[in-house]
Amino acid sequence: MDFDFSPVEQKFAEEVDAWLVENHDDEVMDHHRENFTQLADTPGRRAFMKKLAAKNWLGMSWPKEFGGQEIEGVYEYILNEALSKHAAPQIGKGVGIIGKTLIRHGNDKLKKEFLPKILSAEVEFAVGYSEPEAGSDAANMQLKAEKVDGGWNLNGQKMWTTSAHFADWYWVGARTDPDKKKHNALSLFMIPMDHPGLEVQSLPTIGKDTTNQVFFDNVFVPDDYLVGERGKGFQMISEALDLERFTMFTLSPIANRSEVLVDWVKQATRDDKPLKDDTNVRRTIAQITTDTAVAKALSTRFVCAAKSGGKPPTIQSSQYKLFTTSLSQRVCKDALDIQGHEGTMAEGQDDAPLRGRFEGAYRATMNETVGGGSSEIQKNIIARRHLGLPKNF
Amino acid sequence: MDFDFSPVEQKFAEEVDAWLVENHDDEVMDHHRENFTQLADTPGRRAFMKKLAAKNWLGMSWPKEFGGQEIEGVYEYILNEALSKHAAPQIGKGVGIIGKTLIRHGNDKLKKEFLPKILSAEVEFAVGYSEPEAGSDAANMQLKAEKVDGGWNLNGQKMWTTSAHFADWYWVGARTDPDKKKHNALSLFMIPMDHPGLEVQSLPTIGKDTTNQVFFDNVFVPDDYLVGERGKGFQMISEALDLERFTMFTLSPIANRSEVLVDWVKQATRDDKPLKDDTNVRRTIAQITTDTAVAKALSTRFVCAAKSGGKPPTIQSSQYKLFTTSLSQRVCKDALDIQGHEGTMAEGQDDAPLRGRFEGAYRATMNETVGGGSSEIQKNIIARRHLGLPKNF
Amino acid sequence: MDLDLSEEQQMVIDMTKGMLEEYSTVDVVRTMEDDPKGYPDVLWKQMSELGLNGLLIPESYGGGGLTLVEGAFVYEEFGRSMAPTPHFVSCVMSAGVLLEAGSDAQKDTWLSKIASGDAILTTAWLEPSRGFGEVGVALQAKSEGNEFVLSGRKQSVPYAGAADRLIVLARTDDGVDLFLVDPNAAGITQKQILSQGREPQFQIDFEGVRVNEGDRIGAAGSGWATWNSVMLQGVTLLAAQAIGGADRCLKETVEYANQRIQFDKPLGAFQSLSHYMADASTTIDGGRVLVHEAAWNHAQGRPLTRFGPMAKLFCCETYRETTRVCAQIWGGVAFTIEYDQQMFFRRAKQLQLSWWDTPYLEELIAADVLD
Amino acid sequence: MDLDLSEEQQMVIDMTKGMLEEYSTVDVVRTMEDDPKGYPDVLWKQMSELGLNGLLIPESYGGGGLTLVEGAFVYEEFGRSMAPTPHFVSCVMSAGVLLEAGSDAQKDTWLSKIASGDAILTTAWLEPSRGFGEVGVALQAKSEGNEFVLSGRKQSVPYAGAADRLIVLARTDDGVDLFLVDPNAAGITQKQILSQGREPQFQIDFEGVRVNEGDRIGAAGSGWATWNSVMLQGVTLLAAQAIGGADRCLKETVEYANQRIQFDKPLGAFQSLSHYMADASTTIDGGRVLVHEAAWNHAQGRPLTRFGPMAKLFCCETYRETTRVCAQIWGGVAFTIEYDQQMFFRRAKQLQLSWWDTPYLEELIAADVLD
Repeated sequence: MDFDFSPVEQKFAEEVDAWLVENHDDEVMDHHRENFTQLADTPGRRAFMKKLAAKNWLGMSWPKEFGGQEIEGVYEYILNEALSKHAAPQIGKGVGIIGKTLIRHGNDKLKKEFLPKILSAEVEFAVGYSEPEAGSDAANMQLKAEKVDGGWNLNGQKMWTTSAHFADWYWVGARTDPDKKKHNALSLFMIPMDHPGLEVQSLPTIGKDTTNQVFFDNVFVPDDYLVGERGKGFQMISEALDLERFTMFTLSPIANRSEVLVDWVKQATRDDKPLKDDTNVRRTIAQITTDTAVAKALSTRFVCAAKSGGKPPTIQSSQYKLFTTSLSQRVCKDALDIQGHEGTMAEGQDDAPLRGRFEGAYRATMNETVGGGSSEIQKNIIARRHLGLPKNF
Repeated sequence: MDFDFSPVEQKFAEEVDAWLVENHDDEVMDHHRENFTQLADTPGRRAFMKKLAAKNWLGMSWPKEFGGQEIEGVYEYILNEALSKHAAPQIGKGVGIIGKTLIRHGNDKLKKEFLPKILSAEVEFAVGYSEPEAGSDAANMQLKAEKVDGGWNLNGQKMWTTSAHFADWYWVGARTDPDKKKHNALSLFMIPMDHPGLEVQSLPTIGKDTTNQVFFDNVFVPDDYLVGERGKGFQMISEALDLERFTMFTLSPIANRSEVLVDWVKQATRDDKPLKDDTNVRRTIAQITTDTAVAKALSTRFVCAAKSGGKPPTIQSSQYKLFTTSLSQRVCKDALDIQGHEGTMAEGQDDAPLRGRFEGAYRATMNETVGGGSSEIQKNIIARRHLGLPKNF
Repeated sequence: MDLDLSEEQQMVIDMTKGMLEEYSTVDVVRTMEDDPKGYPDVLWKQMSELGLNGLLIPESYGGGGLTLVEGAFVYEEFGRSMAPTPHFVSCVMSAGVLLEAGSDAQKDTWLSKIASGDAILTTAWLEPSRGFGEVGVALQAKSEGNEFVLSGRKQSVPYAGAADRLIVLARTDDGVDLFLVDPNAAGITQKQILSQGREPQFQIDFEGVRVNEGDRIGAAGSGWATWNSVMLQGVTLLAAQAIGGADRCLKETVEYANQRIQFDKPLGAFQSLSHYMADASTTIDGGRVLVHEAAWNHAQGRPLTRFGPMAKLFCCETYRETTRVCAQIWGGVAFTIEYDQQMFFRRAKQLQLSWWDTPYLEELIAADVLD
Repeated sequence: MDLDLSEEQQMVIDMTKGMLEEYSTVDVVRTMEDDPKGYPDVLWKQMSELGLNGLLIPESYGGGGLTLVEGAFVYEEFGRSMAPTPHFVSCVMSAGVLLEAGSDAQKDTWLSKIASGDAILTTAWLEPSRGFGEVGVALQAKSEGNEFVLSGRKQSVPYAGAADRLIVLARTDDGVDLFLVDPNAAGITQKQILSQGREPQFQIDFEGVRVNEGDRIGAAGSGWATWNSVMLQGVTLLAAQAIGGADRCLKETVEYANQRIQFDKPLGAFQSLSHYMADASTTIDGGRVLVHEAAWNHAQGRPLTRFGPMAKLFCCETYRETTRVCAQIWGGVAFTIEYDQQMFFRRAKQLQLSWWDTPYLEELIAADVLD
């Protein structure tokens, strides 16, 4: 039993942290963007990703033959926690699900075309799984892909494609066989985001930043850009999630919010008395501190399970995601309750406490218990796979 | 809109209250028995019920031809709230579901035999609906009633028969037709509790008092003691619950506990400081006070709906029961939290705060969110009948 | 004991509902968000014509002279429609303060104008880093001859941009006093500060603002007592507003849960989700009766000391929690600006934090029970 | 970073589990409820032979010299089996106090006897109408020559009926001091008081009880610091105990939910119920790691100031809430004495209220974070 990083891991964590302090940039790293900080959605942030690439911090866990270093995934976990702690863009879909899926299932053309670009941060991806009728029920994708001469013809719609408004390439799940049982009817495609048949419509959110819906009008995709085997799309999607053991929902932003709140409470006064002496405030801070420590414990639990290399830590990550996302919302609510009437001033207002950080975060975290598998989906997974209870719907 | 009783109702409430103060008796009225106070399970309590009968307070809402006064059911509500406020036995099954069902469906023999005895409090009943396999799923009763010459032969088992250990007669639901769809296969019977074929086994609870399971070994019931029509048992049971609009789960015991807690807090000290000045204690008391007011509001809601005489206030009572039973448990938990380590001393110990009233109540109220339709059943009713949502299981 | 509505009460509700459905549509509410004025003239005109602005003002001043009960019905509709109006600050708080403590001259000057909607008054109460209590009022009013000189900062003053007068809570040698102040008086600077609920709120700086003695409302040092007693009525109406918002939020969610299919079933067929909604409906229906009981008690001349705070405490938590679980049921779309859920989500939290927040309300209740 | 157990740790767990399954069956636990002695000799003997009583005592005193990590493993099993033993007061709190501040003579006299189970010590701490804090210690110890005279009342002293010595927290001119007191000394009267968890607890009156100066533990006025530092270790173990109880409670409930049929489906197929269990399992699994992290930090020589209280706070609430939802799933049978659920239900609440309760723990954590 060991709750510390190994000396080497610790050294790496410190190296990354020091480097991020050195390379701090207010435009690139802005905590007020909350969960959207992870996206490399501006020239400045893309330049930052290239710096990460130059440090050889992209694809560390990839096989050597594809430019990786074949080191433990825990380093990518350490890297992403450090990046999110500093509100910097994170190593995401490219190095993660897309790169790893291409390595295992992509044809040589796709490997040659994309893997080097991913490692050098020259390409940004958008992932298109969700659809109006395929939310929690991901396998229910309806986007139609018809076989035509030399390729595929895609028609339909995607929803919640976070990066569509700035990405270069689109990683898309589509239904290649309307007749087959739905899990065997999906396939994966890669499409240039500037394809004339794609129409990206922005969906502004109360998290300030935007997500998108994307409409497909006879989008032709050459055979070469079908990823892996036809009809194996859903399996590849699930497998990729299992491969992505380490770079999931990070804890640092929540820990960061708790610290920001504590620091603010320590110096704030109400009616000329230190706010930190208020019994209600003290209880709330104690509860937030404790629950944050539990979230940390649950993340330790899934990281250790992932390191063990045994079966994917599905249960551990479900428990972690379930507990941490609801804590994340609770912290924002509690922060506003502590700030009282001054908590109602909007994010970005100079006169608001912490420039309205928590007013904004209260909105930005609203979706955390829904996106990436809702709390109810996580509970179903825990109930069935961990407790061995029967299907409950 | 009027939140006060009418002058006549108010006068009656005061009359009952004054009479109960006059007739106070520590043995008959003991708050420490919590929910079991409603039972007339001792000679002293049966004598008390006879006094109520002498006041003509039993069967007030019954038709005149059967000895009632045909007055509004709200008076029975007022009476029961007053009785439970004083921890006295309540007018229960006899005047309620059994009497009212006999009046509507019973044959002349049963009416003649039982109605007068009910009004004079000469008979106590036990009700046998629940079974090991028929808890929330009440219609699933398995107790077998075979037609035999001149009557019925009953075999099987009942569960949770609260009054079986002292009652004179048993009001029992049984399956008279194994083949039929289960809702049309049940019938109601009346059986003397001292029938040799009945074996009553006591089931002690952590609510201190006891409930029972009852075993049926070839219990012969003459045809005359089949209540109403064969196969209409489930309908009669449901109808009776609808007729019983006013004498359900009473609020007074919970209000009483809140008052007892407040009075205790007002005079208690910790480390020589008044406990009532403790911020945590003050918050808790404020929340309990508010939630108790909401419970009162929900009871006003169902009483008014019941008075309106329209369709049965099923939704209103489900909401009331759902909210009030969980409040009831919360009050006991909060009371122990306020008492701290002294809250761990057991009910009945002289050195315990309030002689351990809340340690006992913490146990006694454990079953309130289960008995009489669990919270989950209430939510299903509200979701379907009130919100119009589909079946959810 | 009955919860039946009189014909007149039913009429007030139907009329209000009908008018708001036409003049306070979601589009109207959206366009008014962050708007410095913050309310549409046509809506305000309709409210005046229907007598809503004068609802609680005596007939002698051209009002309807109705009770807090009718007020609660109207405020539930305001909450349901998210109506963007200065009604609360002008027709409830300012009118209430004047009725409670104003001189005949002050009442004659303002009450009929408030009732007719021709004048809008607002209240300047809260200050930076200060709480809801009497001690929170720090803005100085120094007595100089027959004038008072006001200096300090007020925060979160609603609709100040449209106000003809501010009712300012200030600290004098006698304690807390209330003053009628012209927002255009010399020494006053206003700045809009955007808020979570997106209604117009202003920060107002007072630098040596001179106010005539005659513009003090009530006897010297009586300001806080007046304010507190009007607040008790105000929070009762805001509790009704919370119930209206929660009720609509839940109704729209139930509708969605019946249509939206996942895993080949409507969302409402998933037990956990349906139980969230059953719990929400129970607190909403219970909270509504609690508000009515509070308002009815006030109409009977009974104190609101405990009922008002209990209603605000419970109904605002009900509203907030309802918007949380509803967002959970809607899923991703609740997160988009396009859908209306986010509008309730933001307003519910702001309402809970404003006009006495949870700890302050709890303390008021505890004091009434324990002290 | 890994959560793997060493072979020795796995051995400690297996051995403890196996022994308790044989000697601390539910029947044994039930017969010990309300028993004035409160523990079976055979179980106590087994614990001694397996070295559990000396687990945390240095080898030089015949103990195992293991760390709080192994202690946490053992206490999770104690919680799971509801083992009725004076282990906590004797082998953790009393031994801890002696190790922390005892003189060589005191340590030589008692530690090896505690480790071997031949002696049982308990702690007399809490008092009527007084809290968990230092100010709560009011029992007077007046210095007279080379003696102290103790007068006052102690409450909820566990296993005092079987104790060879009491460690009494008393107030002297120097502050709070700890004294080793013979329970049979003149002026002491004991009375058993039944408790929610049904372990033996005693009220002890001290009337002019004379204690030799040499029986004070540690330097004058150092008692509270000693007590506080041993409590930090103690609550970490009690947190593990809570996890053990919650874990078994949930496991038995899951089993029942898979068998029990209502409306033609197993209970576990009802989504609301299955989600209750999913939530419980998440807090149990998270709480367990938190306890291990706290214990591991202590084993590394790092402070428990924040981790210990956080572990007790979270795990005891987890235990209590788990017993509540499990009772809801079992339905009526959970209410009967015959079924075991009620045993967890009562113990969970008592554990939460004892040895630092929620508000006290919250304040300890807040002080560490904010002050």
